[in-house]
Amino acid sequence: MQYFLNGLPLGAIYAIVALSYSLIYASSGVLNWSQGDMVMLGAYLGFTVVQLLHLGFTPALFISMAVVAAVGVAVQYFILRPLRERQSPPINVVIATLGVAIMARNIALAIWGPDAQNFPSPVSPAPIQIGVLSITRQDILIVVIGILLMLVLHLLLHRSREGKALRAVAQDRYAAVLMGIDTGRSDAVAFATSAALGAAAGILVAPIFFVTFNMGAGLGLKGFVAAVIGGLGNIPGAIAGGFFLGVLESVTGGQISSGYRDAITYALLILVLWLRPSGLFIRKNRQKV
Amino acid sequence: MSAALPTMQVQDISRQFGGLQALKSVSIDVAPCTVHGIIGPNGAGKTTLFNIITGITTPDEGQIRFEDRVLPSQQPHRLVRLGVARTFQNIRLFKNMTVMDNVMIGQHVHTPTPILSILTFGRKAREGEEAARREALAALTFVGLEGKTPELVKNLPYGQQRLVEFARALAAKPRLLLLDEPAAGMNPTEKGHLLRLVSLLREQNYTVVLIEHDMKLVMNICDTVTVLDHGRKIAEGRPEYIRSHPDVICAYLGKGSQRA
Amino acid sequence: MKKQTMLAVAAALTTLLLPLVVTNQYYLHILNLAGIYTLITLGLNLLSGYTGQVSMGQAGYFAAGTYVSALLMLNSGVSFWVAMIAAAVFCALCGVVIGVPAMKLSGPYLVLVTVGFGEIIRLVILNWTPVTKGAAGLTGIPLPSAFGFRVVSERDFYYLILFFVVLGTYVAWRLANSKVGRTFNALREDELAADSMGVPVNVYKIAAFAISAVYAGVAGSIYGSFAGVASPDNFTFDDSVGFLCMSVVGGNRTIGGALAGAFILMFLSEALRAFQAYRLVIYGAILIFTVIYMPQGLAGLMDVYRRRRRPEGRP
Amino acid sequence: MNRKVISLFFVMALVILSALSLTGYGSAQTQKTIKIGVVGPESGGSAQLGQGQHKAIQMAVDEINAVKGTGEWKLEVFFEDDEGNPTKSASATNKLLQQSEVNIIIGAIHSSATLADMVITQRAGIPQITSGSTGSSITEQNNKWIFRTAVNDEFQANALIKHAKETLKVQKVATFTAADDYGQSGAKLLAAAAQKEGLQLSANPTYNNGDKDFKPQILAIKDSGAQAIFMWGLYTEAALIAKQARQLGVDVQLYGASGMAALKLIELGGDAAQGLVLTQSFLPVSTDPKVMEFVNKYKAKYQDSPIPHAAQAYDTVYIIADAVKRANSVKPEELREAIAKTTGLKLVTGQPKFNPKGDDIGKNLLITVIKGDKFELVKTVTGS
Repeated sequence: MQYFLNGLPLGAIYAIVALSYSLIYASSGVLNWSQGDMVMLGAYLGFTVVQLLHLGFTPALFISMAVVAAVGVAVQYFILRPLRERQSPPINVVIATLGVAIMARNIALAIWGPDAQNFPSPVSPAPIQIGVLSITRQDILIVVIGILLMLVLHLLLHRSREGKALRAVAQDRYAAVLMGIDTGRSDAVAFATSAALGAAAGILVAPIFFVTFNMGAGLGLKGFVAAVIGGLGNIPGAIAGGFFLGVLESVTGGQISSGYRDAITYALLILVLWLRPSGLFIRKNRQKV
Repeated sequence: MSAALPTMQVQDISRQFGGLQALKSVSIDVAPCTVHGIIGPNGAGKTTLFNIITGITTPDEGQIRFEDRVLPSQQPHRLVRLGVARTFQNIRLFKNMTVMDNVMIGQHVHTPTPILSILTFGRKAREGEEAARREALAALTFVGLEGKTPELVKNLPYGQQRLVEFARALAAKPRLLLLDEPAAGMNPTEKGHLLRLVSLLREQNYTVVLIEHDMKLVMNICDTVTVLDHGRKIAEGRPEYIRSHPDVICAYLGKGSQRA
Repeated sequence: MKKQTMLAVAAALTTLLLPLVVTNQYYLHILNLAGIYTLITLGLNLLSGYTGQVSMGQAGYFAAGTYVSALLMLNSGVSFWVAMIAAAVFCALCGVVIGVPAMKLSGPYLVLVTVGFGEIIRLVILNWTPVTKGAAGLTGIPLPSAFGFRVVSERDFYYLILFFVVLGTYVAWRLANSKVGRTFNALREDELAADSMGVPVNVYKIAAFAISAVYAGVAGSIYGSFAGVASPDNFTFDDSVGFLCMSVVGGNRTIGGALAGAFILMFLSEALRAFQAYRLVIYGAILIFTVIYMPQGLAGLMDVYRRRRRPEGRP
Repeated sequence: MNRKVISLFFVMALVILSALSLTGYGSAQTQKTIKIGVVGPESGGSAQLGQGQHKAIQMAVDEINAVKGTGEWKLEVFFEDDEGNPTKSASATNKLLQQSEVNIIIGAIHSSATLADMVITQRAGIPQITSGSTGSSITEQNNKWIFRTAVNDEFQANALIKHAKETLKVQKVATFTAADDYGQSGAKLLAAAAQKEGLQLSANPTYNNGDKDFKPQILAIKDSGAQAIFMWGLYTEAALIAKQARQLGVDVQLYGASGMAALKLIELGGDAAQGLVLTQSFLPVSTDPKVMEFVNKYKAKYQDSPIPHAAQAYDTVYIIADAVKRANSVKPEELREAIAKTTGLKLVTGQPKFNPKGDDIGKNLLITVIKGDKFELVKTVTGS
């Protein structure tokens, strides 16, 4: 049971990154491999704001979300828009986002150096004992804020005008254009939201995982895996996929063998995909002839 | 109906999608070397029937017999070996490949794939390719596109793409040709061209089954016509008989128009 | 056509005599490495370029090739050539095993399966210490011997690798320009249409995986002897990403693209060493630039150039 | 079609760029100089080790040249990044040997990279010293060109286990090591030492470098009833393990080795790292004047406290300087002989002395404990 509890905070982070993957994939069909590095940028920016400007946790959260959102929009505008105009094959788009990831990682290395940076936790690190189980306030904070972000995203998608445009584009890009929706704008909104989400994840995870220039790599890959489990492009699926992966890793890591943890996770995933080829949480989408 | 054994028999096919009864115990016999049209208002179940015949969709009940053998379902690639080729309602060509390559794919089942001979410039491989190229060129000449062989399919106008798909199906040397709305999107001259092509096919002992909305075309091309409405067969016979058949008119023009 | 053949003969001569002129070990080492990577991109082009099945796990086959042949040579004293064949067969089997899910999966879902495969192989090598010596890796991998003399120096390896690159390119070129290549392309363009035209889609999909796995496996067994050592650090997810970049930047829908991609990116990452700290930043930027402005890749650029000069093109 | 022109121009630039810089810049052999090539991970996962080594070597070279420490020999140093990848490391070593025509190689950090480099240096007949790789297989290749100034893992494992047995009187211990060459060799040595001392090894989970969540493994160790946890990896993961163990209420004694001995461990670990016992060859806060001088100079120059890899790399340059002075030549064989006979040098991490296999057995070993914001000396175990 403790392993389950322990998997939740990590699961929340995977869920947020998976959310960003699915949001971008749904709205613009792009597999954004630099998503993990947006998390890293968010963490570093939050660290800089707290360390240099001595501001509190919440201003750091908002400033870094804003800045990373801007980076997301810039990436979309300067790299992904030309790719769309040239109708380049999807594999080119994947390589382009990988290029962005490589650049982001090494620019961060050049700016903030190779050492891990500590990030003051907004809540006291003392664990809370519930019977035999223990969980820290920071973990609870992560899960709570994580779910909060997901709710905000849900509201944004379903209530606001931008959100509706985004979902329309996700359903059928061509029809959306006919209805006069500016897909350029909706792509920018999608990238900005997912980048901001990434930044929030970064700041949430920084106090307990520290900030290193290559933390994006691991998170980027695990986020992709979680998004695929949940069924790529499916927002609630991404959340479920994230928590599923977090708990799965915690249980296999602890109970079975830490060395083969990832191997077991991948083997299980391949089996899941064999049984349900479009992810755990989606009906098989039928192919129209 | 000629007394000879029908080339293809649709036997008591039914298929339901959720609440919708797409097809209800439909049976059709297609006589050899004839052009058999299947018509009906939108949503009558024509395309579903077509997908069942070509093995893409599995029927709830019934089966398809072709030359006295039951056609397998869910394995479209085995149909061509048995002599059944098809075209698609919305064109499914290999866009980034040349016209010649597209049509040569039709020849896939009729030519060997001698890996060793391919690697060593062997005779078997060369001859296989030349035979495939010859057949493809013949099919393209038949539809009148022999000059366009090196063009990329995506650069061709819509009508010509239709003809490439037609040629590809022909290249598969089928005994039964299934055409899914071949005249869709064609202008009158192209339709005339299609009319001539299909009648030529009939003379070369092909059996053709086609789904079409263009009544004028159907009436001119088809030897027999089956009419579907709401998944049921409501009429079948020679075009003249169908044109004046009360149920057909009523299905197409709605209830209140009982013309004498 | 005469100018064409003259050019080809000249190119062949220079590649053959090059190591006699260029004695600098560093250049030869880089050329040899680029040659080994070419074998991988050749297989990858057939797989993700032709059949459109993107794989981000080629490092898994590369690792399997290295370890199977190295362990066979080290433990049971088998000759290099027998070990290579065994490695190729093992990789072919791995290719088929990974090809099976590919029958039902495509796009990102298939990518995940290939990523999973690459990670599983690396983690098995890392943790199965009694056999693979884990992270310490294998050392003293024997050198191959060919026709009686031992392949030792960079120059000897140059000719061994040249032989395999020429053979690999020839086989890939023959397959690509035959019925097999045409069918692979058809699979990429429209799987359902190919299926309806009688193409046994699943057989071809799995064959493509097996072929690309054999290419990477052979490359792996050469790499083992060439480097003399092998460890899990060589075969990470980043390496698979690197191979995919070479394949796409080179132009993954052409055989020439495999050669172009491997050599250009290899030279690029070495040449950028001069920029020390900003090396990888520039590398990332160049990757982005090439995929945007040269969608068909470097080799694709040649096609576009050639096609514009002779519009009617070859049938 | 200007876009096509740009692309063609871009390709040409690419080719010229690659050819241009491959020609390298071998400087002419004017005044007597010894060229040192340094290979290490300046990017990638263990960038802080590579860059720490880079800074310390640069500082040592500048110092020696300034004070003409090696008579009329001038030191020249060339750095190449290997991203911690063995294939790139071999290419970097080759470049240093061929393009910069170096006389000796320092590097690499990852044992797998060092092994790959040794194949190249052995074939070229050039001495190589690694100040970062502790994998045991490195000095077992009967390769006379390799020397190692990194502290010996075996001494550390034995010292730590003995300390746990004698001072803490524990019976059940667990190892929690990195799944890389450093961690796996540590795990093996710890297990052997524990068996020799009659301690029961109740659990031995591992973790991947770059992992962030260690609670599952810590819980497994807690369930196994271990009374002490021996860690073997780098400071980032070690600090995380200490914090997460404290969060899970697991407060058994934590042990560590020289790989994680850096002030950053204390800074990141916070109060969870208090009381952590670890062995190291170099104590930033030691009273030894040579060490204090090194630490102050390093802090002055780089505003950062040095990590053990930096100290060992710093000493390696001094060993080379001393050797080239004694050999008074850069011929590989003579340089190798001079290094092998190194004695009587009093350096930051001890008095280097190489055994025939190339291991530096002159290192002294300090058992230290974290108190407040620095390491405190518990016991000094001199090299056997």
